[in-house]
Amino acid sequence: MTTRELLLSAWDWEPSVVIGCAALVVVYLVLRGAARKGCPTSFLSGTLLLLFALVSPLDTLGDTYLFSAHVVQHFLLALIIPPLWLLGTPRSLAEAALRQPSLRRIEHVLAQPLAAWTLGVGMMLGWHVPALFNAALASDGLHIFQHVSFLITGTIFWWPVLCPVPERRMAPLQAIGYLFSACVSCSLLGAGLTFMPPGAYPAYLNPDDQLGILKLVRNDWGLDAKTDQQLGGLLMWVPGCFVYLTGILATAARWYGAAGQEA
Amino acid sequence: MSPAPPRSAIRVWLSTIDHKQIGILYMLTALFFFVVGGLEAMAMRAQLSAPNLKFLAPETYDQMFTMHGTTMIFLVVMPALVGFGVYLVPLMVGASDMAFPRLNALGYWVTLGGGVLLYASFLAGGAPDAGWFSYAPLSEKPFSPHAGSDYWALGLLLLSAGSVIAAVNFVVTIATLRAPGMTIRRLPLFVWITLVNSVLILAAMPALNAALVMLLSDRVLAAHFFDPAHGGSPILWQHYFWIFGHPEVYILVLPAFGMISEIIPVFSRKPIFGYGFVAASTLAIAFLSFGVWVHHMFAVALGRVFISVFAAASMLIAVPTGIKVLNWAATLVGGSIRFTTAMLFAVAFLLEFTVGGLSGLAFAVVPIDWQLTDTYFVVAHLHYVAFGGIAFALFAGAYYWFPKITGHLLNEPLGRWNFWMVVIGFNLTFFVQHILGLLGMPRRVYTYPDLPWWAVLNQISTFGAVILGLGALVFVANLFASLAFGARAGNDPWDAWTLEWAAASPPPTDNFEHVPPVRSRRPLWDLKHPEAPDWATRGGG
Amino acid sequence: MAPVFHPQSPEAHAIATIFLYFLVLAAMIFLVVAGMVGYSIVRYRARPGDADPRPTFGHRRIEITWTVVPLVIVVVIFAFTLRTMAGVDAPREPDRPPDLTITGHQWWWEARYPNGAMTAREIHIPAGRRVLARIESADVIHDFWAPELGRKMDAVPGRAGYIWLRADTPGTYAGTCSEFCGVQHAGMRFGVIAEPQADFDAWVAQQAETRAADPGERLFRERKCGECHAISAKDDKTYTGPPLAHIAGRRFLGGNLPNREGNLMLWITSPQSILPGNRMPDSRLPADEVQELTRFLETRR
Amino acid sequence: MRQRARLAMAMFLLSEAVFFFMLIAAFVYFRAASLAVAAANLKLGATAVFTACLLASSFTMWRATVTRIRAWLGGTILLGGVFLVGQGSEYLRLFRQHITISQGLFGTTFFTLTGLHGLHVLVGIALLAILLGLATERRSVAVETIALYWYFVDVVWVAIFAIVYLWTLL
Repeated sequence: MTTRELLLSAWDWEPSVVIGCAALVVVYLVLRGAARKGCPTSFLSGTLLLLFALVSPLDTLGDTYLFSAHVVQHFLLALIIPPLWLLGTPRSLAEAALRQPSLRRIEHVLAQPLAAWTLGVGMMLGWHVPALFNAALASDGLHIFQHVSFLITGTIFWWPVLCPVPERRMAPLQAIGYLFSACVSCSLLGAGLTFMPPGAYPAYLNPDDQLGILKLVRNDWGLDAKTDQQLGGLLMWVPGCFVYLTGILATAARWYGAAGQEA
Repeated sequence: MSPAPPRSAIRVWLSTIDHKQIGILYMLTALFFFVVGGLEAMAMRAQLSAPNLKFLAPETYDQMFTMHGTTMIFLVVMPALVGFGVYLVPLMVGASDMAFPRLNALGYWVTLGGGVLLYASFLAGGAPDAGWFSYAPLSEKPFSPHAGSDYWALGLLLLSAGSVIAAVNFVVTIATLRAPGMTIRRLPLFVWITLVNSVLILAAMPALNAALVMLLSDRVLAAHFFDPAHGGSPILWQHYFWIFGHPEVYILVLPAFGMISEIIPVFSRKPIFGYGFVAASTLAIAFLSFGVWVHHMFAVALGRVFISVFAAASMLIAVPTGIKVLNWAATLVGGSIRFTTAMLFAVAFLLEFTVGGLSGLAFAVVPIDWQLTDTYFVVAHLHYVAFGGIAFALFAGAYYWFPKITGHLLNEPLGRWNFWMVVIGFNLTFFVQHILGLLGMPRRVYTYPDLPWWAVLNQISTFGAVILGLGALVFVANLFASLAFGARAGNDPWDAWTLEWAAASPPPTDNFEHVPPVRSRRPLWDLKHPEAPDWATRGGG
Repeated sequence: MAPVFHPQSPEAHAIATIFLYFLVLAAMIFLVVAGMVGYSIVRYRARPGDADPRPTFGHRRIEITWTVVPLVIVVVIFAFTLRTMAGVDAPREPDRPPDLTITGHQWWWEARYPNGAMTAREIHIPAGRRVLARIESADVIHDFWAPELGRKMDAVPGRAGYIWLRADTPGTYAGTCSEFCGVQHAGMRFGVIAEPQADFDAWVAQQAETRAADPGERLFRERKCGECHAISAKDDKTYTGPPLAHIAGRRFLGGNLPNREGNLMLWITSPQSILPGNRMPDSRLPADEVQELTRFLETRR
Repeated sequence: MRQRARLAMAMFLLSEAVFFFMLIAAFVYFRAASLAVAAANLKLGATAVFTACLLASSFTMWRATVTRIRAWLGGTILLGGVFLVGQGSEYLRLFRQHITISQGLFGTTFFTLTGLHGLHVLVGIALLAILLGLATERRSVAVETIALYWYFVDVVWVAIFAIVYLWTLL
C-alpha cells in the first residue's frame, strides 16, 4: 500500500461516531437558533476535527502502528476541540444552562481553577502512564472511555479560561499562571518520552500489521519505533506548549487591550 | 541623633546599600571589564591580521577567546544590564530603593568576586582555554589538566549566584514597591521587561549551575557525567549548557530591548507603538527561549525528527522578535525625531539588530546550519546581536541616562565621533566575517593558511577592529570629560515621560520628594499636558 | 568563489540553493525594516519649532498583520527546510555498513576502509558515487567539514554520525575541523580526494598491502616511533598519531605541510615548530638517525 | 515586609527547584546504566525511616511557626540531624562496598544528587540553629521564611526518594 492509498482507504466510518457528530451539529444549530451569537465556524470546525480524529487514517495509525499518531489524536481531543467548542458556544446558551440549579452546582465545583487544572492535566498525564495507556490499547471499551474523558476534561480545563460568559473567566494574570503550569507539566511528560528509551508502549514496537503498511511506515516514512516514540514526545512537548502559549498570549493581549477602554 | 562622623569616600562606596551607588558600581565594573575584554579581542585580531602569524602562541590565543567570550557575557553585559536595572527600576516605579538594599549590595560583591576569581586563573597556571561553552570532554581533566577550567566553573557559579540575587530583588521590588497608580499594565517597558527577564534568569541560571556542579564533580572528584570512557555523555553537557545558554542570549538582549523601548519614543516624541504587543511579545520570547536550545547542536547526530521540531521552535521565536522591531520602527513613523547621540545609537540598533536577527534565523534553517555552524559566519552573527544589538543599546542608554546619574550631559560632538567610529568600525570588523564563514574559515582557529581572499578579509576585519576600539575609547574619554566639564543637565533634559525624570539629577538618597500621580503609562506627559492627558485617551493602561 | 556557494555534490548543491533563497528573503525583510526606518528619519526629522506630534498608541489590525505574515513566512521556510533536510542527510542508523569510517583525533583525521586500508589527513573516495561515511572521535569532539561536498557532522566520542560523501568530479576538496578541539584545532585540516572508480579501487587495494621488510624498521622500533604510529597496514589498534604504512604516498604531512623534498625530515626533527602544541615531541635524534628514518619512511609508499 | 520576604524566598526556591530538577534529570538520564547497582545496593527500609524523620520535621517546622518556637525548632533540628546521620550511614555502607562517586555512573549521579540535597539540609539546620539562638519573637518573618525553605528541601527529598529508591522496585 502506498501513502496515497492509505490516506484514501483507511477511513473507518463508525456509525456511532458519525451519528454522534451529526447530532452534536443539529443540537448546536437548534439551540443557537435564536441566540445569533457565538462563532458557529469555530464550533463546527471543532466538531469536524472530532470526526476527523476518530474516523480518519489518523485513528487507524494511532490504534496499531504509531504512538505519534495517537498523540496527535489525543492532542486534538484534549487541546484543540474543546477550546473551539467553547469559543463557539453563545453566551446566552451558557447562561441559560447555568440557570439550571443542578448544572450550576456542577459548574461551581468543576470550574474551580484547581479542580479544572487537576482534572485536565491529571488526565493528560494519567492516560500516558504506560500501564493505563497499554490497557486502553488492548480494550475497545476502555479506549472509547479514554477518548471521551479527554474531551470532557479538556472542556473542563479550558472552561475557566474561555468560558462563554466572560465575567466567569479567571483574572488574566491568574489565567496566565494556570496555562503556564499546565504547559510545564505537559512539556515534562513530552520531554520524558522524548529522551526515554523506546518501548514505553510495547504495542508499538512490533505492531500487528493487518493493513500491510508496516514497511511503508517504517521505511518510507522513516518512523522506526524509537523515532516514533521520540516524535510523539516532541509533539506533546512543542506543539502542545504552543497551544498553551497561544492561550497565554491571547489572554495577555486581551488584558492590555482592555486597559485602554477601562481608563 | 548625633551627626555621623565623616567617612572617607572609599568607605562610603565599599559599604553602600543605596541602589544608585550600587548601580554605578555595577556599571563601572562592566566598563572596566569591557576594556579588558576589548583588549583580548584586539590581541586576537592582531594575531589574525595575516596568515601564519606567530604573535600569540596557540594556547594563549585559546585563552584569549575563552576569556573574551566569558568576560563580555558575564562581566560586561550582565553587570551593565543589572547595573542599569538596579539604578533605574526603583526610580521608574517611584520607589526610594530596591526591596532588599543589603541583598542588592551582596549581589554586586558576589558578582565582583566571580570576576576576580575568573581572572585569578591567570595567576594560577593559565586561564581557561576550552571556549566559553567549554564542551566536554575537552574541558574534562584528561584534556584540560591545569586549573583554568576549575576557576572558570567556580567563577561562573559565583556570577550566576549574583544574577539570581539581583533577579530575586527585581521581582520583589517590582511586585511590591510600585508607586500608587502604577499598575502592572502601566509599567515602563524597561521595568516590565526587567520583570520578565528576572523570572527568565531564575529559571535558566540553575541549569548552568547544575552543569557546572557536574563538571566540577568530574574534574575534582573524578565523577563520570561527561566522560564517554566511563559511560558518561558529552551530549548531556551540551544539552544542559544550552538549556541555560539560549535563554541566556535573551537574558542579555531583553533589557537592551527595554532600553530601546524607552529611548525611541522619547526622541520620536511619540508613545511606543503597540505597548501591549511589545509587552506580550516579551512573554512569548521568554517562553519560547526554553524550547530552542537544540539549534546549537544541529551538527550532532541527534536524528532528523528531533532536530526539525527544535528548528520549528527556533523559527517561531523570530516572530515575536520581529513584532518588536516593527513596533519600534512604527514608533518612528509620524514622529518628530530628534537625533541626539542616544537616538543615533538606538536607530543604528534597529538596523544592526535586524541583520543579526536575520542571520540568526539562518541557523534555524537546519541545512544552512549544517554548513555554517562553528564558522566565522556564527562569529559575525553573534556580534551583530551582541555588539550591534546589545552594546549599541547600552551606548544609547548611557547617553540617555548619564545626565540623570551624574547631573551632566555627555558631550554631543564627542558623542558623534563615538557613534560614527563605532558604527563604521563595527560593520567593517564583522560584516566581512560573514564572508569568511562562507569561504570556509572555522571559528576559534589561532591562525589560518594563505587561501584566496582570507588574508585580505581578515586584514579588513582587523582594521575595522582598530577603528571600533578607538571609537570605544572616545566613549570612555567622553564619560570622564563630561563628568568633569559637562554641561548641567537639569532634571529632565530630554522632556521625557517616565518617573525617573521627575527626580533631581542626580537623585538624592531617597530619590523623590514626592512621587507624581500615576494615571497612565506616561505620568510626566500627563503633568506637562493637562489639556490632553494620556489617561483621557487610549494610552491609559 | 566561496566553497559554500561552489557545491560539488547534489547534497551541497541543495544546501546552497536553500541558502540562496533564504538570502533573498532575508534581504527583502531587511529592506522593509530599513525602508521604514530610512523613510522615517528623512521624513520625520524634527525641525526647529516643531510641536510634539499627536500621540498614537498602536493599531490592532497592523499588529495582527505583522504577526500573521511572519508566521506564514516561517511556515514556508520550515517546509523548505524539511524537504532539503530529507534530501541531504544520511539516515541516523543506516541499514548497511559504512563505506569508510572517519575518526577525529587530536589533531588529525583518520580514515579506515572495509578492506583494512587506513590513511590520515587525505580521504580518498570514488568520484560521482555516493559513499556512506561514519564519523567518530577517539578523544574530544571534532567536526568533519568539507564545505564543497555537503553538511558537516560532529565527531562525538561514543556516538557515531553518518553522512553522505560524494563529489561529482575528480579533484581534491579542502576540509577542516570545525569544532574547537584544543591547541591544534587550526592545524586539523584535511582533503577529500575524489578519483575515478578504477583509480580509487587501485588505491584502496594498494593501501591495504604490506610493504617489503626494510632494515630501517629496526630503528623505527628502537626509537619507539611505533608506540604512537602504525607502520603496517591492517593494524586495528588505536594510535595517538597517524598511520605511516604508506606515508610516502601522501600529499601533505602535518597540518598544511606539503610532502615535498626535505619536509618529512623537517617534520621528524621539529614538529613543534610547525604545529606548536601537537602531540609529537621534537625528536632530538642525531642527524644520521633522522636521515635513516626519513629514508625508511620514504620507502613506505 | 512579610509579603516581600515570602515572595523573595519563593523566587529563590523557584530557581532551586530548577536546579534540583536538572540534577534529577541527569540521574534519570543515566538510570538505565545505573539501575543494576542501585537495585543491588540501596537500602530501602532504613532510608524510608529516615525519610519519615525528615517529613516529620516539616510538621515540627510548621508547629514552630505557630507556637512554642524554641521547642519545635529544637525538634526540627534534631529530626534534620537524624536524617543527615541516616544519609551518612548509607554513604559509609556504600563506601565499604567500594561504591564511590568515581566508581561508575550510579555513584556519580547518586552522590552528586543526594550530596547536594544533604548540603541543603545542612544549610537549613544551620539557619534554624541561628534562629534558635535569636528566637525571642514568635511568628517572626524570619521563621516563616526559613520554614518555606525547609518545606522545599523536604519536598525535594520526597522526589529524590521516589526516583532514586522507590523506582528501583518497578
